[in-house]
Amino acid sequence: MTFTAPEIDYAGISPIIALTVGLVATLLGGLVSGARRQRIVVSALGFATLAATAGLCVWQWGEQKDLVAGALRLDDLALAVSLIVIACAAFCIPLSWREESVDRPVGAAGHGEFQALLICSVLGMVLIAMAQNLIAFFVALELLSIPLYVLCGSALRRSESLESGLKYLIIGSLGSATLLYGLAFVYGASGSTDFTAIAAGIGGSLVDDPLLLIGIALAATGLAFKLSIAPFHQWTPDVYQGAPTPVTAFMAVATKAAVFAAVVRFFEVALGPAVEDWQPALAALAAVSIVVGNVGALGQDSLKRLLGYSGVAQAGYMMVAVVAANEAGVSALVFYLAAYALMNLPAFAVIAIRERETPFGDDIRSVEGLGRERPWLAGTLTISMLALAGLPGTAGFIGKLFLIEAAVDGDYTWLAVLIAIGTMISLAYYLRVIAAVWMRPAVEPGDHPGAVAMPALAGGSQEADEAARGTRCPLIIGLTLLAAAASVFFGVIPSPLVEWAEKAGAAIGSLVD
Amino acid sequence: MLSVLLWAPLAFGILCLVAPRGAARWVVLAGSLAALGIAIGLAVDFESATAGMQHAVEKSWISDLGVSYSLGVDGISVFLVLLTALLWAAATAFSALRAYPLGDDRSRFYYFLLALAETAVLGAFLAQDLLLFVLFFDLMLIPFFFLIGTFGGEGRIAATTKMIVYTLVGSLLMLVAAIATAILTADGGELTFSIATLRESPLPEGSQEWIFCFFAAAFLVKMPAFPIHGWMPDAYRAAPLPVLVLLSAVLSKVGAYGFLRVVFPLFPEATVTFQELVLVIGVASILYGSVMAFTQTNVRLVAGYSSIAQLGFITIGIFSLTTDGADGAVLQMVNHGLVVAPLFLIIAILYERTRTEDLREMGGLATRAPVLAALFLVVTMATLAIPGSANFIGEFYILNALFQEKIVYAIVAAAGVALAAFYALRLYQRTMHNRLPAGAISREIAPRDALVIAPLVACIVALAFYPGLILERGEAAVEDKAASIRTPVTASGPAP
Amino acid sequence: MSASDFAWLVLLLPLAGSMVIALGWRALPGRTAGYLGTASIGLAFACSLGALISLLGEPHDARQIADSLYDYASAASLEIPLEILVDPLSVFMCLVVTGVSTLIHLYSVAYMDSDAGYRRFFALLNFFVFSMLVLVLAGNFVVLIVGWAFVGFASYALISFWYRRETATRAGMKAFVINVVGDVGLVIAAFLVFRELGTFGFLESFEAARETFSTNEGTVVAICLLMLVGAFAKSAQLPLHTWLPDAMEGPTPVSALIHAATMVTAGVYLIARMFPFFELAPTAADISAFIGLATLVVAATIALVVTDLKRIIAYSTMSQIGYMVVGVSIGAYGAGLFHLMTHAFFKALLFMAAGSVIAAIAGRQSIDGMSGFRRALPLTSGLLIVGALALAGFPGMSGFFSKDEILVFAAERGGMYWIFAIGGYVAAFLTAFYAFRIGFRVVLGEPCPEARELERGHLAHADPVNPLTGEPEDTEVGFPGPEHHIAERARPMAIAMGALGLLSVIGGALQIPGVSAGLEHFFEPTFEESAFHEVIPSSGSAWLGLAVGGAVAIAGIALAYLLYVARPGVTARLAERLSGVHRFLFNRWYFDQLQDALVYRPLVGAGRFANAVFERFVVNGIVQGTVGVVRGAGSAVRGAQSGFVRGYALLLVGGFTALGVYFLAAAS
Amino acid sequence: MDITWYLVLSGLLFAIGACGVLLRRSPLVILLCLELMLNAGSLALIAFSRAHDNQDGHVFAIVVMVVAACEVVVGLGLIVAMFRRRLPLDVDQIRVLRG
Repeated sequence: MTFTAPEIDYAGISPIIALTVGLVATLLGGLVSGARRQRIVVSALGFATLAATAGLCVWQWGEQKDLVAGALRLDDLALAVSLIVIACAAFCIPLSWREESVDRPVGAAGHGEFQALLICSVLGMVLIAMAQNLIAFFVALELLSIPLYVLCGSALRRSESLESGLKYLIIGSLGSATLLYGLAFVYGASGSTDFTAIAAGIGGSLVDDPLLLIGIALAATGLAFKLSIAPFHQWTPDVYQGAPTPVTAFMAVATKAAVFAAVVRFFEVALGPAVEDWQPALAALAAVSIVVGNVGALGQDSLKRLLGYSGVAQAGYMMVAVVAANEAGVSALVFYLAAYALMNLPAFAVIAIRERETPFGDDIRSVEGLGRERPWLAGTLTISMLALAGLPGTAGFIGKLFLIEAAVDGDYTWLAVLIAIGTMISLAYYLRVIAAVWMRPAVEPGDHPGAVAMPALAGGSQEADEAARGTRCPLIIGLTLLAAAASVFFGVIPSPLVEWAEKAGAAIGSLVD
Repeated sequence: MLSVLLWAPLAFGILCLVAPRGAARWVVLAGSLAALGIAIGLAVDFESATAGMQHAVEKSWISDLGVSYSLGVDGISVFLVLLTALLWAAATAFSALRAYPLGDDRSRFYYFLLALAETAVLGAFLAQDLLLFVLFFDLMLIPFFFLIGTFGGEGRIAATTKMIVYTLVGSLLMLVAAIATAILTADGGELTFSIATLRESPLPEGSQEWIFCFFAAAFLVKMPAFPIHGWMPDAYRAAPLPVLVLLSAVLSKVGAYGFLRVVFPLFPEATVTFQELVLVIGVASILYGSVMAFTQTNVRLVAGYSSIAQLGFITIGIFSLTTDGADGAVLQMVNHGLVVAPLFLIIAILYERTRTEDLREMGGLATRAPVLAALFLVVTMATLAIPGSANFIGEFYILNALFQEKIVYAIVAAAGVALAAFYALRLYQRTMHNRLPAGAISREIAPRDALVIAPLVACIVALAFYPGLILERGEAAVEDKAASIRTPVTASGPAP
Repeated sequence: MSASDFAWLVLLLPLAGSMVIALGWRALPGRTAGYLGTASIGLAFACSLGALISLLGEPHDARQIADSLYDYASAASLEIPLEILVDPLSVFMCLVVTGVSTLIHLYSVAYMDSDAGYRRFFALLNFFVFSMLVLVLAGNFVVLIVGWAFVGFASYALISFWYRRETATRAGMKAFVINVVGDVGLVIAAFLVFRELGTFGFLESFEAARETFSTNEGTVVAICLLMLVGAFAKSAQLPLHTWLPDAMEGPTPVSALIHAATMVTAGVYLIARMFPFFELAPTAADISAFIGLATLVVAATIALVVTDLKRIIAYSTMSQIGYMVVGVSIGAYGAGLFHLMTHAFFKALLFMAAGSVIAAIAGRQSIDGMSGFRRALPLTSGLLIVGALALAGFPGMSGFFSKDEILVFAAERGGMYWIFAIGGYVAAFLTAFYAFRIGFRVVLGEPCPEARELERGHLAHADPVNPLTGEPEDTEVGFPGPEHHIAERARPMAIAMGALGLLSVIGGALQIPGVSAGLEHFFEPTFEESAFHEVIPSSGSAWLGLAVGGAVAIAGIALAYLLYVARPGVTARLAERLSGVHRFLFNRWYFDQLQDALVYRPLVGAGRFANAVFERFVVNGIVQGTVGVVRGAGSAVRGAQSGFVRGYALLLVGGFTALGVYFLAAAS
Repeated sequence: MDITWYLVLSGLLFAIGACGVLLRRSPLVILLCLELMLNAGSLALIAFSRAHDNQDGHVFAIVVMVVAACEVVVGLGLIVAMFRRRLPLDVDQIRVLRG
């Protein structure tokens, strides 16, 4: 008997293939013996994978097509987000490099595992950015989450890392369970798992069908959790603080990017017709998390924790773009995500570097006096703080500009005002960091007997970090400077990034109508 | 032309980051002098008859938002630009000649920030695009945050944080308001932020009012006006004096300028609606500032509160909603800048002589320093707006205009003039006259300081002989702005 | 050269002098600065004469020349040229000002010789003359106000000339602030004029006023009263007079020039200059006349008991200006200005004489310590007596004619104006008395130790002390130092005093009823519009008035002789018996305390309150409150972040339950 | 027959699972309860897929099983690691990270 092979668009799924292959390769690369050699081989493979994927994404740029029997949608939104995610991953690999001395201890995740998990998570993100089918959606979400659980706990030597891993796992699973239940209801209400079909289904009389509404509520919860939108944010500060800094950096930016793309698709494509129902709810969530995130970050001494809370607030800002529910909103969102990557990653990089150089771990004391000691590093940290605060001359300002514009355009001026107010509050803690960097003298470890050395590298151990202290990785510093420079560049000449984001927005626009 | 003026300081600033540490300050000084040169050029070939923009530059910046990089000068801004360039040159020179920041190896940083700040402020004065204006308006704060926080004195970090948060409260809301203005005006159509274009289709009164409030908040805080001057005392105490010169002499003006440049053309009805309120604030600022000024014992704060009073005059001048008043206000902005700058520089010198900033511990410095005393005396007299000084003409125009419109406010405000005489003279006497306290030395002004202060004082005197210079050039543009108020007023009922 | 050209020169010369001295202060050795200053003023006087001549050359109705240099500050609806008005009145003032100033400069050349601030002194003195001339030549309100304020500034700078003296600086401050209050009054008057008449120019506004206003209309009265605020602040009339006695802290020549001869009479000039307004507002004019009378009497009474030599003369200045104010307010412009002139002569003379006496007794100023200088300082003593006679209005002296002319005019207008005549004569009696209280006590009687010293030919020396507080002086700044000359033997001082003495004697000749009326005729172009132009007392009644005046004066002098020469000690007993009255007068009717309590303290109190309460609780309260709320929310959020996983789970579950409920609620 | 009862059952399962997560302190039991919640989801899916009679629900359910398995694996791994670090196996006692 013969059968007709399904029509497979290899070009379309090429990025996914590349990632999958790379994932396996990297994992195998981990088998290479000899710490140094292993690191080089693995990282080489990892970079190659990411580079290849990025290349394919660029190649596919501008395409608009359904893949895998309509389970995935390849368009500029997906590709744009994929690129952001890949960039983050590429940034985090060198950040995760450890000194030879640290590689020996058994039990710490080796380079192979670490980067393989990273890429696996990237794969999940790329998929979720494309998913336009409930099943693919859920699978992708889990595919990006589960490796992250592991990565968070990967610093086996540190109880904080394990704690964060476990917390993330428990709350995360709770979240996905909720999401799943919600999706189930949506499916139940609309009778289909395909976004467009769902939209069609709802388009009928379903708009206030309790089944659908509960579904939306539960799904919203699950997604809000992934985005660390208050009041579902509580895992964020703990996990950000506990997880190894490179992982935190990756989570903070990439997860948001991917999941926001998914949220946009889910709400605006699948639940588009029910916009009246979910818009106010999401607006409320956005408002809450702007307030909670900003006030929570006040008076935090742990920089990673501080950035965690700030991440909550930032998620709130971006949610405003989703609430606006218009094309402008989507492009604003994409622009902001890109900018967010540019301003967050350097900050985490500096934290990671200081963790290795000072005994204060990620405590704010670790950056005091940085301005005198390492002006360039201080400069980058400053720029990212200013950008996060949305001050002019940085990509952050332009990003906020677009968000506010989208909000006002979508008749949510009060949210725009709230963004402004949130920004004011946020200044209090962003500026505190800057003040520490430039305006306070460096603290000698001696001055603070209480300062416990807090090893920070993935799988690192105290003694190892002692050995590692003071070493500098030119690649990290280079990338950091590059990112900071970029965030200033796009703050002054935003047009290229804007046009790029416009396309992503247009992609959704074309889907909606 | 304007672009060069705008970016020259920053360019030199970046240059100084890579220059050898010793040379940094001279590089930035060169930049500010270059800017000054261009600014003078602008003022010289200024066409005083036209109300429109001159040397206009227009490029699209963020096309999707209709934000354009458009600059221009008119009678209102040209002298403020000149003032900015002049005072920046002065402050930079003063710092450079004294090798500020003393005992700090981060001089590059200091001068870079000065340069950045100059570009930002010039941008605010030159911008003809609403969003560009807002951008520069916010950008100004960043360098000052660092200047005060890094190189300031007692409690600098708290002070500078307070200042920036406080002032941004206004300006971030202003950002929202600006965007709202554009979107509501466009309503669905092509988005634009060009002030000239927005002006042609004013908003409905309802939305005008809340937008006005946001803008007014930003501007009044920046001035600062009573009772929202909370950031001022701390910041003034902490700021390094050359920086304080700029903070007090130039930044405060941007707020007042904003009213003329943005609020009048775009929100005429709202302006009329809120006229009374702003007038009350202005008069309150005058009285409160004056009364505070003559009970302060810290020299900086005397000057600081007197600025509040002065800005009060400017505010009521603008909100007399007449050409005379606004024209006087423009003149007064320049005057106040010219007066306050040397005042703070002199305070720096006095501090060297007495090692204190407390009036009660100063005195008797005039004896060995006739030149210093003379310069200070001129500045003092200008501060209290003695008739014959340009400041007097400014206040005369303002009060006269207000007198014709709202007689009560004018008379109350006039009381402020008498108070001014008291606190200004008190400042002079307590420092220069009476007995010389132990530990204080009366020394003549050093040439390097005289080099900076004397020209400023010369400007004051020159302007005293011919204040018409600014009034005449300002007239056309101001008239145009005031007209934009009057016309809708006649449309919607009688003017108050 | 036309009159206006001369006028510009008159303005230019003192300014030039002041600038040259100020800028070239290092280059000028010894007395050069002094002579330079004197010369510049002298030339200005010459130019004033030039202006006078060319003005007299003009036809009668072309004697009001307005001339503007350039547009000082004209924009929008305001027209403010730099404009002067040359007419008989302003030329007359120029002559008086420059003339007296020249002599006083000359006097100072020697008097200030030993002062460290010699050049500063002359720079300021020249600047003062410049300002005064701006004031009198002003052609519109703005220029007037400029001059008005400049003289205020000059007076401030010269009062606190010896700025190491707390008393001097405080006095300067007081003078300046009170004068600024006056300025404000004047400024508001100008606004009102502009509001009603749409111009700042004098002649234009006079024209417009006659058409616009009806007599005693509210607005015009208001304008006049506001002008009076300015006038009285400058001319030390009640209740704005308290700065004048304190102004005696300045060097004696300053007291002579600014606080006797010229600046303080600016108010009189203003009222005369603004007569069209005042005649439209008789109410205001009468108010001003009454205040003048009150000042006249009050000051005279105070002068009876004060012991500080310069302050006695200061109070007498106040009271003499009272005469002038009465004069110009009731319409006796010629007479008032005439008295202004003669007063300038004899009052300057008195101050100079006082200066030489004070110098002779090492800077002390209380007349209690002075007596019997007739042999020690013959010239001074002689001139002091001459000045006293003129002040007392002794028949034949200049003051005799000028003062009585005012009073006669008042009587002539009759009705309620008799009050001024009577009051004037009463005050004249007091005047004569205190004039000779000085005269006799200083000149006659047992020579005081210093006088003896001087007779033996050398000057008494003493460590300089502040005459007011008695605290030792800080001589670094310098002021009449120990190596001072005997005034009358220093030629410049002698010349100056002599000249003024002469003028005080013969000055009256300008205007003798029935004999000469030079001034009246000269002023006609300015005042011909005046309603009282025709009111001219018949020479008969004029002579009657003069007779009364002379009698009163002689009576006063006689009484003084009785109390201070014939029966010394009576006064002390008198003071004891009337101790209440004495204390009241001695405390200057408690005016200073009143001002202090009503104005100064409330303001400072307000300031303190604002500082201590408002700033802290309201201004910062707003900030702190907001910060507090935000902080509170922050700690709440952090509190919720308990670290209990199950807590987080609970919030999550609760969260989605809430969402679900919301959705269902929203739908149904 | 009516789908309601299936939904009620799955609802109960979900609720029980949630309560378990909220009430129990041992990570292992919590994981168990999470499984329960996921299964509630699967049940609902299958019920719906029968109701709409299309296969999507079934596919979804199968996927969910896989996912559940993965989560458990990771969870157990973490628990083991914690045990080796001698950390208390009581979620209420691991709260270093807070505030």
